[in-house]
Amino acid sequence: MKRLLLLTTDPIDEPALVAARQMGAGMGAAISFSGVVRGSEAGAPISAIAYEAFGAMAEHQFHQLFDQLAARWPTVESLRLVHRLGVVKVNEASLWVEVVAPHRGEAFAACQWLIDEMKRVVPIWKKPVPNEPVGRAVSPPARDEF
Amino acid sequence: MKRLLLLTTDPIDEPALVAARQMGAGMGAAISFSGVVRGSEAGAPISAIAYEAFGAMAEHQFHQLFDQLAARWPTVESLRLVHRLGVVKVNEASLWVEVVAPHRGEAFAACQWLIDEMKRVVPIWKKPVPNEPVGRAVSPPARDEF
Amino acid sequence: MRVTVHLWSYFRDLAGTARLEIELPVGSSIAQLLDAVYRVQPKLAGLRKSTLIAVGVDYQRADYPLQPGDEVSLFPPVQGG
Amino acid sequence: MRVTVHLWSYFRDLAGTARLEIELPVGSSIAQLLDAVYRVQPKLAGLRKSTLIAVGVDYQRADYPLQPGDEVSLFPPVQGG
Repeated sequence: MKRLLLLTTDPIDEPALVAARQMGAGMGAAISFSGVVRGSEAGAPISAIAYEAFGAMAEHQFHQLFDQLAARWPTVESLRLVHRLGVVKVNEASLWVEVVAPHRGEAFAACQWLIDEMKRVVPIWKKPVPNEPVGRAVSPPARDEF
Repeated sequence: MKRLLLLTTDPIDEPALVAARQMGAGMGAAISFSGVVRGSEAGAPISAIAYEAFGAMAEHQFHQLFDQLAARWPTVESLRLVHRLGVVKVNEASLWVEVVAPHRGEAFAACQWLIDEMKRVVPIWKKPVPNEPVGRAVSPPARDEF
Repeated sequence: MRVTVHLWSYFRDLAGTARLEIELPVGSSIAQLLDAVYRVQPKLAGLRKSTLIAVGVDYQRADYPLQPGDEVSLFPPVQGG
Repeated sequence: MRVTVHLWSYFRDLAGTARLEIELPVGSSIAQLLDAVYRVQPKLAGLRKSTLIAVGVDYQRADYPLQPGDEVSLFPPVQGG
């Protein structure tokens, strides 16, 4: 199984990722998921979410999940996952996952399983960045806001 | 619910469709599915699939499904579906579907439901275009190949 | 009354035509239309059980009462995607 | 033996530090390490039930036997995506 894993503070360029997709002649389905920061968290408006990762462990846990996915769905040809770190503004993507397989059944199942497992074991945490009240000067969040 | 439905003989430009995505501030998930022509059909190698539609009925049935989807998953903000018609070569997309919703659960469920229902009721048919043997002159398929 | 029948996909190929005009008694059902179609297009009769039927752009069942001028479509199971 | 403890996310904020060095008897388990951590960082003790524990980059359970020089991470439930 081909795999791409990227943990990055850069914005996720989903059109470029889609344009770079390569599929073998036996592949009939590509599922992609884009997880985007919503404008509120627990009912309160926010301007962004700050993502923090324990990087080495996150990569290790992602690769363990990729190994498990390859064993459970051996027909999956390609798996690509990009998780953004640092401050991700409302309406920007924090996560992009793509699964390529011969048929949509295993592509949907593998993609959903991977996201569920990621949220269980990959050490990434988020902290909402509150909306600044209108008219108040906006200062960058202090370090301990991350 | 915003909706785009396009039945077209043009290639599906998925990066452009993704780049044109617009999501409201309450939306956290975009699922997209790309259905791609595989290199064989019932075990025999093919070069393409020719898709035929009863266009007026296909559009009507798609919009009925969109109405049902909006009723079952009222939080879905946007649904876009492009189905290609005519000759679609191996490795090209014949179908692209995107669902935007607040959370991934309803986005995945709605997307899978729509594809399943489409394959049950939307009058589109396919005909494999066989591989030409190597060294034989390739002529365009006759009208009744479609 | 006269009803127009449109054939799609390999139904059209089997029949050698995309369109039939069928004369039926007023008040005939789709089931009676199919009987009349199969008299002139016997190759389609063997596919009756897998035939999908629409009037205009909506699916209808065999007991649907046809009206003069109805446009009926007959086609095999759909295969989009 | 000496074990390094790394704190992540709001565990670090609560403790006011990202790193602790803890002296333990040779052969201590993770459970014994946690007891020692909570003596110096009592604010973390109330979160014990929801604390995730890794040694290096792998999750481990409370009975895991620690080795000198182990790098232990303590953190709250993860929230990626």
